Amino acid sequence: MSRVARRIAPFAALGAAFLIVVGGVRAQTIHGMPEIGRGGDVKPNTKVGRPAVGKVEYTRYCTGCHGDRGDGQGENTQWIDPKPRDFTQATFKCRSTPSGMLPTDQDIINTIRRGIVNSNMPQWRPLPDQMQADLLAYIKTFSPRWTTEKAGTPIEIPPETPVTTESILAGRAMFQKFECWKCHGTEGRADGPSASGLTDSKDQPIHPYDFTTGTRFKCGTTNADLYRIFMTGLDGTPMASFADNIKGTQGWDLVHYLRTLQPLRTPESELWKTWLATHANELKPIGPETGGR
Amino acid sequence: MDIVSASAIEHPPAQEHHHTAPTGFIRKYVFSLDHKVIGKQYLGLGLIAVCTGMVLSWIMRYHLAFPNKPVPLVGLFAPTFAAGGVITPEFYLQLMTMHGTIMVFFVLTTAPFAGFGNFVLPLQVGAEDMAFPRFNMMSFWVTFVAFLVLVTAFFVPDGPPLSGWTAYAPLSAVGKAAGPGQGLGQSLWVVSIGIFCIGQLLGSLNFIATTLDLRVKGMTLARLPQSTWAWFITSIIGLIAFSVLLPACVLLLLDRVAGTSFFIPSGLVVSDALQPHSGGSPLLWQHLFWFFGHPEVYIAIVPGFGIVSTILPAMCRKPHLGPRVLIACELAIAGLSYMVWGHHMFLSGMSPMSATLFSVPTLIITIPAAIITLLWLGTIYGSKLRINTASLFCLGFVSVFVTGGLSGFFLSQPSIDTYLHGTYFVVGHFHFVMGVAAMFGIFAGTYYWFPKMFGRMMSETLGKWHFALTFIGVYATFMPMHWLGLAGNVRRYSSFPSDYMQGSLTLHRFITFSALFLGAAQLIFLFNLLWSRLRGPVAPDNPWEATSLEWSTTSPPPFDNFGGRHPIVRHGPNEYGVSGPRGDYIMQTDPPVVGAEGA
Amino acid sequence: MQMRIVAGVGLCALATMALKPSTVKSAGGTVSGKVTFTGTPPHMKPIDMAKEPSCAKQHATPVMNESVVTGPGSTLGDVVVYISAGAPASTPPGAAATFDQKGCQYLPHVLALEAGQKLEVKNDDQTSHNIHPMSKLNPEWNKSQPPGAPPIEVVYNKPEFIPVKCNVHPWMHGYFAVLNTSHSAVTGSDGTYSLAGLPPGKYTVTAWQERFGTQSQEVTIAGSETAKLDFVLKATEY
Amino acid sequence: MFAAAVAIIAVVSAAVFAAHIWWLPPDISKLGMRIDGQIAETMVFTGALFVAAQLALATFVWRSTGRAGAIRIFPGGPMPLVALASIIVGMEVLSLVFIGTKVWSAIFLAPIEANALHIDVQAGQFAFYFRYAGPDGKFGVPHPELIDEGNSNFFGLDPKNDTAARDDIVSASLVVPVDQPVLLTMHSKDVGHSLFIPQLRLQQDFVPGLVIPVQFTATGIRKTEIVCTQLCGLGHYNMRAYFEVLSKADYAKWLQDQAGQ
Repeated sequence: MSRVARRIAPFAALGAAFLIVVGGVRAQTIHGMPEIGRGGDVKPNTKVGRPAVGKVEYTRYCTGCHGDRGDGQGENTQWIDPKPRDFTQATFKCRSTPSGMLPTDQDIINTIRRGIVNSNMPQWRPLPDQMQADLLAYIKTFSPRWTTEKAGTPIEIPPETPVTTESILAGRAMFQKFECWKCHGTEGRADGPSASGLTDSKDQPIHPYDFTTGTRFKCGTTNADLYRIFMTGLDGTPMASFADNIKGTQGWDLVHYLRTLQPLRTPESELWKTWLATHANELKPIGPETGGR
Repeated sequence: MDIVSASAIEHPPAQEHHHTAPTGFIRKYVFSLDHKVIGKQYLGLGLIAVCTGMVLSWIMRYHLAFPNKPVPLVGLFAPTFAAGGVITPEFYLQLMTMHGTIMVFFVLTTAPFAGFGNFVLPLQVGAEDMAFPRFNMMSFWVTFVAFLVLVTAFFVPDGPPLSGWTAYAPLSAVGKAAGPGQGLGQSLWVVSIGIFCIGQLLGSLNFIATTLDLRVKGMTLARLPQSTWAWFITSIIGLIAFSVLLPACVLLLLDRVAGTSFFIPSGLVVSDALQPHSGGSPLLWQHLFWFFGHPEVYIAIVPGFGIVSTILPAMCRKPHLGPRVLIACELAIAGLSYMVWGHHMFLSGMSPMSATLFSVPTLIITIPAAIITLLWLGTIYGSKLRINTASLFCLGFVSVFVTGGLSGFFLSQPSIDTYLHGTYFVVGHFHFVMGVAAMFGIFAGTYYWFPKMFGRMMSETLGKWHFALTFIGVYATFMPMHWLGLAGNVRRYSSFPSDYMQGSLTLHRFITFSALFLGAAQLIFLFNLLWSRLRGPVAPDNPWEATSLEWSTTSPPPFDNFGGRHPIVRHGPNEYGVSGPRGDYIMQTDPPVVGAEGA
Repeated sequence: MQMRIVAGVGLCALATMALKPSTVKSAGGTVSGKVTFTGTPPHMKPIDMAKEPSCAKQHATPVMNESVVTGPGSTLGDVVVYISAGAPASTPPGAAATFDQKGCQYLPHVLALEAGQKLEVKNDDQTSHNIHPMSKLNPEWNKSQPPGAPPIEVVYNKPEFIPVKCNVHPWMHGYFAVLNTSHSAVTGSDGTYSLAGLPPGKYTVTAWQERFGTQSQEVTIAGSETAKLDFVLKATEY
Repeated sequence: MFAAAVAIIAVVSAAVFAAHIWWLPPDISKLGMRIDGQIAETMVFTGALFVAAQLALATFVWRSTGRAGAIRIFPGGPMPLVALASIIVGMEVLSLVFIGTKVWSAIFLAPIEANALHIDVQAGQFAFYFRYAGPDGKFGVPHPELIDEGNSNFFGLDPKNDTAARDDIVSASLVVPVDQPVLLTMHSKDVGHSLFIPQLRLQQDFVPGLVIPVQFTATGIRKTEIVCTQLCGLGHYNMRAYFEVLSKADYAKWLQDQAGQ
């Protein structure tokens, strides 16, 4: 059999090379790593967008879902869940700016690049930067807000605090206190008591993120992305901004706890598992009756 | 028979079918459960279909060479479509559609795979019959009904469809408004292909079950002849491919008759009428169709690999150079065949980003294909080649497969496809690699197994003439198509009014003459079939001194294949060029020979 | 252009006359008049036949779109005027109405014929046309006619205004006006028409234009006089 | 006999290819030469393989026919051949993919040039129509329900309500100025079609329901043809239009003439 294996090896190698190339597009950055490469989308797009040209690209790639008028009423919309973004309202889920503010250009570029997980929005990373900039410029013509308002100032993200058991436990308390579990579930399974009835600002049903699937988040993959998500909120969805309640480095505690909900090998989950092995009985379960620890 | 009795013992069979030979004509020859009869029925259907398809191509070729002249005799047979023999553009396209559909589905799929596979595979694994004889019978008759439904399209008012064998939506989906034949004719086409899928699914399941479960004692997977492996792999390809085409046909039919919009977007104005559809995608049909369509190419050609790889060693008196590498390559091709369908769609309007994704595995497929070819060359090298019709067709197969395969290098690159897509280059390519190569496999198989099927040898003189004329005719017909393609000559045109294509008429006439010549050469084959069936010399049990199991029984084999005995296999199928008691080969059922194994 | 329309109408009239010698002989009354329009007619653009050089070279000057044909004095051509009610029952004429394709145009642009009358479609061009009458009440068909192919013969049994098109040359559009009566005329660009051989009685006369719709008037014929009946259709620019 | 036939066929076929008796029409586009280069490279590689394989087949057949004596196994068994195929074909595949992807992206994935002339193309059974924005530089919005070929409203424009549509210029020929990037937005009104301009090495399908942008730059003044390469129905063979590349001055004049009609 080993002879056969040797003979097949060249094909296997080629096939593997192929899969790596293809899979690379979908590869996730392991969180906790510095924001490099594709995961962080830090490469700024400096091209100047041209709305008129963007329209042509828009009709090629976007119109089927987001509609000719940018109102999210494309031909495919009826089949899609969650529904495509309505650009005429200029509310965007993934922002670096405070809730209610317009996102920065780079925010939208990042969304175009990374797509939105668990939705029909694919990754458009292979599109050249110029095309992405053109698309952005055209998208901004759908709402007058882009001419009357300025994009908000990105929120400040303090340097990440060390991952410690205390930090995770503090985050766990916040998860209980801010009633994250009501939607995301006591174990992050998106099965909280309110989860089933959620609707977005256009009264379309919407589902909370399920941490136990281990997929990337709607707006990125890194810890900082996670921090940003709950500090800015996902506008247009029930996910609110917690910037008023969580201050500065406190946010990292919640991030560290949320990481333990995911079935991934992360520093947080490793630490948490070790701690739980000896301290599991000290914890009160998360939920309506109790108050965490 | 003495060979069988010498080497095989009687033992209680593990899988007894309990069916005895039928006596009535209907049970024996029409609704027969015998795999040998069903195999012959498939081959008969393929023969009828190939003659039909060939005649259609003659009319098309004549019209292309002499666009303004009425085609002789056609006015007589098709007065409604071609009054006075004048070929209308739609009649040309209808002929083309039917030619493609009949050839691809009812010849290239039925003959090498269902036909020879049915006849030979159970014999080669030593089974009495297929695993599911009733499914087997159903599979043929369902396919036959599919053929009848397809041919019915010639007799409905607007005639057969004109949307090509690919039936691209929305041309095939919006109905009558899209052109003549797009009404009832297209519906019949869709129904026919749907039925055909069912037949092939039944057949594929049967092949897989038979290969895995009905092997006799000693017949390990490694001892299966190359042809059985090829049919086995083909049936796996077919099982997946046809189960995608079947729902696609159902969806298309729903779009046509039930007002759904799977393949039709909104805002289409066909012949001044706004279509009452919205939300569908024409590309969806292309994806579904080609997800079937590309593996279909391998359904046609992989049995050819197997047939050639089985016949060549017997004719070279030399073992196949690398039977395991061959099987690995066939498996690689089968796997890759599902990753490449998009290369038919580089310019279809799907995202240009996916072009590279489909181009790379397509180019990678050339590696196992090249290895398979080199193995044949390596098998011929230093052998004691016996030239006869069967071996000539195998050698011809190698030649045309190389030619057709190499032109695939061009079409698999999206940037080159930008120019060559939709030209005669494509026509030349697939006729070589899929049409002619598979046909050569069929011819080789026919000359090789005819003695086993009918107990008579085919005429070698006629056969060699047939090969010589066919081989030259094939190159003369299809090689110039590549040149036409390079010059930008577009396919599926009933005539060439465009200025820049005017110069191609001479070459088109040359192709037409070659095609008619090639067609005439096939009359020799038809005559040879008929003459040899009736007057051919009586065939011995093993005329080719071959090793596999089918040659250890009588010609033709009895109803239960081995006369109630179950052979025991002790050797691989490649024991040629050794010194055994019979000569330079050891049959699979022969007793162990000390010192001769593993030559 | 004008010549062609006149020729077309003449052909039609000739056909109509030839079909019913008895009616002509009985010399009944006649309704005649002129069709004009008010308002701004649409701007007729020249047809770009570049795609089909064999047709383009037959026309020294560009051919204009024929959906609205006007003459000096706001006259309107290609209007079908026919007896829509009150006409005596008639049998369809035996001679065929001819619809010709020449220079990638339909001659005539509008062909009036009676239900049950044979229609003959010819191709005088060096290129293939397909004739696609998009009928709703009558059976729909669609056939190509290569150069040199025999005429296509067809009979329509139900009255209907059938738009006819050639898909190969999308600018080619015409109409078969299949009527219940043999008393019909198609105006030339001078807008005049004449319906002859009407026995005494009360008739409804209708004028139909492909873009401006229909208009009906009533007229009474007492003997063999000629009644004047003019139509004024309302033109719209777009 | 067989060996001789194969050898002759191989050499003659290869010679016809090599002699360029039937070859691509002259290229008049900016990117066409890269496609031509890709074709040439593939031609050399496959041509060599073609001749080599056919001659090897011929030689082996000639040498082995009716041979006496023992058989000879190919030196080294199958593995050298596997390695040979994997390395030769594999290297070529890699290089072709590497170059080809660059060529392909340069054509189909390039951002739209800033000064591109935008022309809207509609394919229908069985003609192409080309729309220029007219003096106002804006295209009217097409409404499929308003398409009326009998009235020359091929795009379904609504000049009554849509002022941008009134000055749109619709032509049956594609006329472009030389050395000017052109952006075509391609859409179909009924079934699938395809636009093929051999001299530009440009081909792209029309897909009903999609608007597909394609760019090209013509570099030679010439009148040639556009043909349809996607089976679209009975008039497919005659679905074509003329493609004219004019000097900048001639183009301006042509545009003025069209606007006047």
